[in-house]
Amino acid sequence: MNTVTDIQFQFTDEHQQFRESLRRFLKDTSAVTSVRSLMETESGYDQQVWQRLNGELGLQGLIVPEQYGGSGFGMMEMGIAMEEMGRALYCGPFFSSSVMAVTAIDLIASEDQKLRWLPQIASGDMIAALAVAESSDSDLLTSVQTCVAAADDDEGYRLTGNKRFVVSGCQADLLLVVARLPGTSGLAGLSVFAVSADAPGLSRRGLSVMDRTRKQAELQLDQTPAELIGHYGQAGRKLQMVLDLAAIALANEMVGGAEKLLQDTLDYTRLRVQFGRTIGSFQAIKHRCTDLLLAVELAKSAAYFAAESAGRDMGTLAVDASIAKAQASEVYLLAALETIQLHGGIGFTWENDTHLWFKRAKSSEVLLGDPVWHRARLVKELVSESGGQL
Amino acid sequence: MNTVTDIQFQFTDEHQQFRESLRRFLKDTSAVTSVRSLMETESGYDQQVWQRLNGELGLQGLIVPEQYGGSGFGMMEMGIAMEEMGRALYCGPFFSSSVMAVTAIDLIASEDQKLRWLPQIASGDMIAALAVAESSDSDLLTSVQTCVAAADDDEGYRLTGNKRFVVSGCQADLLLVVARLPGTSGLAGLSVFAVSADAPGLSRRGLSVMDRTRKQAELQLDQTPAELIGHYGQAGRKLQMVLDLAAIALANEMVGGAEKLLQDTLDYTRLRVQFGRTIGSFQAIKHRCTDLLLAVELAKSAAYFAAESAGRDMGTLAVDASIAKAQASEVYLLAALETIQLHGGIGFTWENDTHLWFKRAKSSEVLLGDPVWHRARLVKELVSESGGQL
Amino acid sequence: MTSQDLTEIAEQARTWLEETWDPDRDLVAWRNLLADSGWGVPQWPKQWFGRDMNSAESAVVEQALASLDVVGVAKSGIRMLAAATLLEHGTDEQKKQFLRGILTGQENWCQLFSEPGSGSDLAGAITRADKDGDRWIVNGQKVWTTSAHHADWGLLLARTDWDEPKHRGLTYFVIDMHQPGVRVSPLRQMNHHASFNEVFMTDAHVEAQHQVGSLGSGWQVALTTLAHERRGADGLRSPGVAMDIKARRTGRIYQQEQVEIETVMEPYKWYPQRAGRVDLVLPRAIETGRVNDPAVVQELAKLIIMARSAQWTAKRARAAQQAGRKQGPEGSLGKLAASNVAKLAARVHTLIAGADAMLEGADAPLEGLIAEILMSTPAVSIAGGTDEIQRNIISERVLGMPKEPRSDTGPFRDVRRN
Amino acid sequence: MTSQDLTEIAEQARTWLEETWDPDRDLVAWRNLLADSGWGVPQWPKQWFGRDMNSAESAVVEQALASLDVVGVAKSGIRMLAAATLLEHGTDEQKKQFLRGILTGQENWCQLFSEPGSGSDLAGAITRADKDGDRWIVNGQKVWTTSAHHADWGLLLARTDWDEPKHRGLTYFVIDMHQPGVRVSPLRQMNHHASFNEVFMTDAHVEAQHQVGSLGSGWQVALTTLAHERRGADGLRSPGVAMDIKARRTGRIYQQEQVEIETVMEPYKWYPQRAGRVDLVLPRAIETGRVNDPAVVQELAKLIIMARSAQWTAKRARAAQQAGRKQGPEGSLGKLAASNVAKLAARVHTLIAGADAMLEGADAPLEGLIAEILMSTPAVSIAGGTDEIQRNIISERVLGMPKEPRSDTGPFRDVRRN
Repeated sequence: MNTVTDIQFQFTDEHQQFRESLRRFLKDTSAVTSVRSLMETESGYDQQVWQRLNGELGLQGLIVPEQYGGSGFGMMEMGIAMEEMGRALYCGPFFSSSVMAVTAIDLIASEDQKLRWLPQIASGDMIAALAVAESSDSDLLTSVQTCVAAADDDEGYRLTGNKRFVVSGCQADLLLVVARLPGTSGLAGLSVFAVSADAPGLSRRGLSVMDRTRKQAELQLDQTPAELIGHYGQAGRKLQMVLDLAAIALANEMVGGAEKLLQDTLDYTRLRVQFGRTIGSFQAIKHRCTDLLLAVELAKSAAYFAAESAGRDMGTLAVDASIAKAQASEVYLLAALETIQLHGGIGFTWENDTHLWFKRAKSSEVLLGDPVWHRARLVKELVSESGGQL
Repeated sequence: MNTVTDIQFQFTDEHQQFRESLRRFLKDTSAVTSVRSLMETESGYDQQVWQRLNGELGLQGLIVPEQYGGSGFGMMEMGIAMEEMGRALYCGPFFSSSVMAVTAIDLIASEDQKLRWLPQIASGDMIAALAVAESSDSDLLTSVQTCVAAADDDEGYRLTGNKRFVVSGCQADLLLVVARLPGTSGLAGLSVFAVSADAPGLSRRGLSVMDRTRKQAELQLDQTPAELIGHYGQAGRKLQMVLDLAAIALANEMVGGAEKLLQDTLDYTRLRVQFGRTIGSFQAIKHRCTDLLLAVELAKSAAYFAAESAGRDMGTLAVDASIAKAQASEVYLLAALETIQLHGGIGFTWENDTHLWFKRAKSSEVLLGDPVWHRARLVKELVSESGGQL
Repeated sequence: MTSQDLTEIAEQARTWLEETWDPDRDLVAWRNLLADSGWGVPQWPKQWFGRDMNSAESAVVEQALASLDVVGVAKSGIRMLAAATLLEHGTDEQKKQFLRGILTGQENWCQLFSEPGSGSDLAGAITRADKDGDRWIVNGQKVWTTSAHHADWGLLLARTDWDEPKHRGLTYFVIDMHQPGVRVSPLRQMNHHASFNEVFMTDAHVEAQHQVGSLGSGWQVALTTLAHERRGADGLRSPGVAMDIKARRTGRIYQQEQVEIETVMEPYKWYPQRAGRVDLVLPRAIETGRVNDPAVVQELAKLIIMARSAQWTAKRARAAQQAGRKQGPEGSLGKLAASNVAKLAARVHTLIAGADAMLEGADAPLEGLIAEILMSTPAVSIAGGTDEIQRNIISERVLGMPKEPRSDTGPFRDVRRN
Repeated sequence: MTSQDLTEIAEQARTWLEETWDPDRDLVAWRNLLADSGWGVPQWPKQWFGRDMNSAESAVVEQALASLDVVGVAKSGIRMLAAATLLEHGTDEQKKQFLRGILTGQENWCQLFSEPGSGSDLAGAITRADKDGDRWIVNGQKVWTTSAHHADWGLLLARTDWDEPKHRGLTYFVIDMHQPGVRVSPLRQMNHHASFNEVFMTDAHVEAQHQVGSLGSGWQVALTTLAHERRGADGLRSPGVAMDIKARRTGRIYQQEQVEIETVMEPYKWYPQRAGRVDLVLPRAIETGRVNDPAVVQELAKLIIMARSAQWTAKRARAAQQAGRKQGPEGSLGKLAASNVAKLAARVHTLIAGADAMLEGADAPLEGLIAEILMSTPAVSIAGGTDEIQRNIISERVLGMPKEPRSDTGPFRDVRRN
């Protein structure tokens, strides 16, 4: 056909089928009643569903290269998976293990390490988590203070420090811990280490998080033995890429949640009658829903673009990730607030499901860098691209 | 009466009468048809109306102390005057001469100078202007680069530099020019000088401004002889107060304009029929007008508070001024944009009057510091008040 | 009214109080004395525990009570709404039965207006009351009922005629909350508190003599209650007793009153967080160092500007009122302004907290207070009338904009509803 | 349709063009050849200058023309709207009279739909056409008429029956703009440009044979015009001929075409500024040093995010369309997104300009371009359907939300209007 073809947004029929089968699966296995009961448990997820997620859909290894037992798909497919999980508020260590940890290992680890860990993660038998943040600071990497020292016996390393906001940190078998060479700062001197969940000197504690559907942990490391991943002190730039890929996956999850909320709102305003009319027939409500639709669609485009682009051009990764994450953060929260508001009083109750997504939105907003940080970084990247100075 | 009395917002019946008589006067003398023809003239104002403004209302000397031939009123009364002028888009050098210049002379000049200038300004016979800004920078004072040097003959001083955005600069008989001692920076080393309109080495040029109802000039000073006002190199702090008082007056002018636009919008939406209904009966329009009302009323409160407070407590002047100016800037522009929008196509035409206020709003937004600068300064002041460090 | 008269009244009240007041009395006994003396509610009619005083006079009395730190009649909860409604619309029999118990605090009240199907549209209530001989049989469900679980009586709005238009088929009742047909169930909120209840009425009874106002006048009567509710909402925001005065207090009556206050205020303890806690923003920004980020400073400044301007707008309205000028638009905007302030405050608290905004409870900043702000502020724009309803009202009543065409006229039976 | 067929068509077109095309021909003469050959508008019917081709086929032909840089038929202005409307609803006589002049560019057209009293509500037109023997007498005023001052013919929507409901009393005509009863007056905008006109019709005449479609079907016919207008609006945004191709051109036909383009595009020259000139924002911020202010950076980033996301959304819609999927919501949001982008761009340009935002003309940044942006962006949310109308349409057609109760049914005579 002689028409100009856009290179972006090339979802295929296979993508659509993948989306639909995952949506069906999650509808069955991650209904909101399940979410509600799982979020009150300590582990926070259903082991059986986790196994079926692998058995029926092979999802845990979605972006694990085929030679390590995965399906070898890319971020575009991961975007779809995350979007559907965000819609369903799927509870499980998927984001931690199959996105963050897989990406870190894939980009940084040695061949031997990949062979050791990736097949297990891909099969869902091993859960891994990436521990970066230590404070509330949005600049995760530069604020790392966890320190590495060579072990006394000259075998391996010892880590000392505290980690916070470790997604699925208490659920993980393998912890990937970012630490810094003493005396370094910024992106310099950073490495990733593998720490076993039962390592001596490691203590883990579940953080009391607002969003109970995604567990987080605090780690204390005191001379904890650790195995170096990749090259010593040189993981900074790669780690930034890992975090950007994670932010893109998260942005896709967020737009899934936002779209779900918009749909809820539309459903409710079409049913709810006040003053003898459905409230969805009131012009002010119609206009607000339209503005929300616009916001959600723009955020979706940015999230999709970033996911697709990540598979093609890593040069724009930082820019794409920051655009997707900053925007998804604002839009998801907006969607949650509008959904509560347009449900009226009932929207503020525990019994209504909206608050579950509201809390996920609130949480995702500041996970992996808040929108202010991402916007600042975006401009910094664009200026340096354009040859200007900042 | 045994009720708690608020100390603020004590408008009296006299204030109300003052407001009403000024509003009547401006309705007669500053109808929009006059504004439209005056704005196309070079001087930009009607000499006769200027004289009547003094003769009938004594307005030019409103805040000039009585011993210098003025009425000795304060900023609260000035706020009312400016609000009404903003509503009517009065064209004349009032803001420049009777607010900015009077305040500068009153706070900084010697007794002799006050006796020389204030009575003439109060009578409207002399027009004065204050020249501070030199660039687009919102931090007017620290960005002053115009330089002062002692004159060769040891009598007086010579100024060299460029001034921009001098309100009524081409209309003024007396120019108050802020200059800096060589080698100083920030608020240090600043003085004000009087420069006669016909001084050698001074050239003036009308700037091409979007808001034709308030003329602005560019001054070039090349070894221009000047008379020192106040103490040499020590006017920085006082000048900041002058600018703050001017910003408060301007904020009051702005809320007058904003309220006028809101009223226009309401009038139009009540008359305009589309789809068999007045557009003011459409809920989306009603809600937006309500939000605009809220914005305008909040901005009015801040502008009134700042004006009243300036007469009582100069300690909070900077905070009050920045709150009033930042907010009035946002709200006036919002009001102008909403007024254009809710008028539809006709609101974008030259023939419709809205654009005159829109351009005044756009202009006032960045005159005497833009909202971003005022917000930053506000927090800086509050932090230093609270003993914290910034 | 001269200030002479006011001084005399103050003198009189003070004399009586000095003779009678004793902080070691029993709370109820003291309030009975207050009620009988007329000094407890001097603005009420003489025959009903008051002194027929105007607001200037009763303000003087209130000041006399306050200056001696005297415990007043029970005013908490919605009892004063009940009293105001009964005083205006109740029968003498009803006043006799209920007013004293309201003043002594022995009987508690709740308000049964809102329903699951009529939140913004209160007059759309479908809880039905059907006449059955000498009494009414009530069936239906109410919601958002504060303190229903320890209420003795409920102010009930129920539909008694389905053929009249919406506002004309309602009747107002006092319902006994202690009966098998009434079931109260707490309603948990997304911020973990449970300040409200659902009330289920299944063949519940109301005695014929507990009908307030005439048949079909329920909406008019309810408007009285609602008008006092709005005033009460202002009262909730007024400052309590100063700490130094509290510290000086001794006497068992104060302890009894304290227990009462704690019980009544329990559902409201998250309200300051709901409003956004603007007071915390600058200190938090300084303490976390976020005040050094110019991007954060901008948002912080916007919030401070909005919050202060909202306060000033309220003051401006009061000043105009006190100066006897007719109310301008500034007097109607408080709720909408508060809603905007709370929303922006939540944003700014998040900005300051960064990743800590994900936490709640002991792990979270200020032991969970920030989390409570984030989880509570969404309620401000809903509770007590949504922002949307506020905007409708302001646009019509303050701005004089035309009403929308209505879809709920005609017999209620035929009106579309949930 | 196989790609074999398409290749054949391309071959055929190219053969004819290579034989016939000569850049030194006269523009009108060439276009007459094009029209007669059917290669100028191959998607049109065979008997009317076309070749009955589908869109895939005509795209191939278009490419053949483009590859030889052949000047096509006249497509500028609203002539293609006129043609589409006449092809669908016109009589053979009308097609014969008008289509050739449209294609050769010899006759210019304008659209007379909007009126001062019916901006958002086009169907509320009150310009009247009254039958007088063999012709119609037209009285009324139209507005927002681009290029009316050099139009030969106008597409006119006028009311012919006041007793029918609003949409059913309108009839569609072609009116001769060169007659004493038609007066065109330019309408100056707040940004100093005058891109539109008012058109006053006082006892203007329309021949009976210039009625398009049946009596009372004017709204249906107008919808055809409007649908093509929307497509045309997209076309306006499409990139023109690349600079390097332009530079290679020689031949008088190109000069003639250039004059035509400049005349037609004159009213649109401020459109890029109206859209906000997002392209200028980052360079301006760098060059002024404002990019070093983190508060400015935040706003800058918000704009870039919004603008890119809007572009991506448009691409996403096109990609879905090309993949043959049914249109999702993303396809309807372009106008609203553009409006938000323009508004934010004006804010950011002001932030960057600081006090310079007060200037216009030669004193102002970029010789007045920034001022033009600030004075033009308010039009984006109005022109071609206000944001409010867009939101109504999207909420109903895309989100499927219920319509509001209507107030303009019944005979138009009784409908409230300006």
